[in-house]
Amino acid sequence: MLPAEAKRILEAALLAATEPVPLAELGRLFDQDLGQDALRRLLEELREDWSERAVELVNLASGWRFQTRPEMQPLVERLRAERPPRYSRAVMETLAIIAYRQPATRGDIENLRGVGVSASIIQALEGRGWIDVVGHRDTPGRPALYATTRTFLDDLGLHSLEELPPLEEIAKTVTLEPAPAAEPEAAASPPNSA
Amino acid sequence: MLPAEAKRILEAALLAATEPVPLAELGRLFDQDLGQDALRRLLEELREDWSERAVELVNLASGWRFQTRPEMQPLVERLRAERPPRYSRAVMETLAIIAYRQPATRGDIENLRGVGVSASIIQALEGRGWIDVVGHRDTPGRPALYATTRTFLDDLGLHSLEELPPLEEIAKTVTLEPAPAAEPEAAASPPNSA
Amino acid sequence: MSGAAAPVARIYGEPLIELPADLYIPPDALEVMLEAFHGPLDLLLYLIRRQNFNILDIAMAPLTRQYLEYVEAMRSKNLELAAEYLVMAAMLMEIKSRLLLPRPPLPAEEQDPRAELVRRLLEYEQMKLAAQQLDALPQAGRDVFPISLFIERTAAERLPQVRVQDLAEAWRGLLYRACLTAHHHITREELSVREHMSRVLRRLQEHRVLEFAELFDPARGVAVLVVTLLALLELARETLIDITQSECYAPIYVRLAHAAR
Repeated sequence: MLPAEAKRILEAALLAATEPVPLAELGRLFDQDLGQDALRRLLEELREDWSERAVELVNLASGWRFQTRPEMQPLVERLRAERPPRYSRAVMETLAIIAYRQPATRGDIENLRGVGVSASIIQALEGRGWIDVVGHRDTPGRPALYATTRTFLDDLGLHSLEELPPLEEIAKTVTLEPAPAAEPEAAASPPNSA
Repeated sequence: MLPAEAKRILEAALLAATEPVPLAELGRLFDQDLGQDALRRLLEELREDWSERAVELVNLASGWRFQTRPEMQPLVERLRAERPPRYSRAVMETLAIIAYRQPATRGDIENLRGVGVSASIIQALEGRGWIDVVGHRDTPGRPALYATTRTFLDDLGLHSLEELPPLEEIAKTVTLEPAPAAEPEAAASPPNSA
Repeated sequence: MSGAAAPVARIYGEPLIELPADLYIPPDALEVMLEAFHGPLDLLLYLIRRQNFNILDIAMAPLTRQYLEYVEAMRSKNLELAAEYLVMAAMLMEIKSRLLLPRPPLPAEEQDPRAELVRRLLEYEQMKLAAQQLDALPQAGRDVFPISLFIERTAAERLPQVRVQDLAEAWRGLLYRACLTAHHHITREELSVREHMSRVLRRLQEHRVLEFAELFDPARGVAVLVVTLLALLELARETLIDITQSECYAPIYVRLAHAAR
């Protein structure tokens, strides 16, 4: 098969797919085995072919998919009656804690945020398919341990957790200044800000 | 706007659309009025651009859409085989409204969704045996009143409607803030521009 | 990155610029404040970042009074939240008192009493910023749209599966779009009424006319009787059924409103 014909098939299949398609599955489109390297090369070429378009081919955690470029968002929205929900800060903070501290229990999240985490927040994230239970901690009550899913990575355009935005190093911006009325040793013993 | 740029926008919008898009709606993509003839000419050009691909742009009764060519069907089905189909957001919202607000007329649903409810959505849910007509409201037009059925409860593994997630819990996870890009302090916090 | 520039609370969509210097918040604004701040850590962080408070400089008396006002206002609404604020107030007072009391020289390894609070504040701030960054990533369905073209199908159609969470998700989308929060407080009780409304309508479709009592099933308990009555009243209010009685003590008949004509 000519590369052009293979790309033609890959393009149609990926445009029609409902979810990101793993490389191995794309291989099943062809009767003869093209090999992973050849397939990957074709996909890179296809991505290049689309580089000037308003739609792009991206390689996500669970595979390849076509999606509109972010700058097209306002235009695409004009044709869509449906608008997806924006999640509240409570939901996003819970998601961030699970993403960066996973696996995490509800108790871990509550400790960190200093407030209770309602069941509906967990449900919102589970319902979206962004988190799931990966086990239970061996402590009283055996609380569920939550972790982020592949869908979470896919939906945020990430290939792996390593691509999450790096955590800000903010330890330096709050310092323990000596209290005005404090005893001399408060200044003398440097505070251990963990 | 250059024709190439207009085609780029039309292409992305049509690829991203979930249903055929009428000509008039496509016109809404552009801030200045292109006129029906110019729009139709651009679409014909776009169709020509795609003529060698395994995906085609077609003009149906209800509007324009991209679809895979018939001969591609067995191939793309290979990728879709194990993937469960999903109802569109429009269908799911209609179902949610009937479940929570029953008995409800199509007008009730349209009021809540803020957009029209096509007959095909109602048919999909009726065909599935999940909703049926339980009466007619005594108002002009005598609209049908829809309610969920026992099959709906069975298929969702529920004993009664009371087991549906309470709406006040759902409401807590939604934020009604404007999009971050529109906020004045977005400039002050650099990492916010997506 | 300067922490002071980080987005803070928002009231009715407007960024909250500053609190009055004495920390006093009018009682009618308390609810708004509670929605703006996500708990005591968030509020403390705000105070420190925005007002340049050193934790140690906070005058304990007004802060405590403020916290207690919160608790009082919240008592009817959300006890859990009130408890969290109260715990934080107690913690602040404990820290302050420990700093003021004369102490014997500390063993080297003993921590500054403020260290644990600061550690928690920093960890929380880090996650708060991380949440903002996650929210800023292009999100599928919100900022970028996956392409999934139509395929002409010849094979037998496979039916989509729907889970309860999908319904909740659908409603969430509706809420966001239509700002319906204020209008639709549907409780479990109301939902059971709605379920019985459908049930009554369905029975009246089969039988056209039923005697009032026939619509009740005493075997299912008092709760169901009450809900059925509420359903009948609601149906009558929405003029979906007609309830008629020819004279006093005569049987009461119920029929679909349109069948009556």
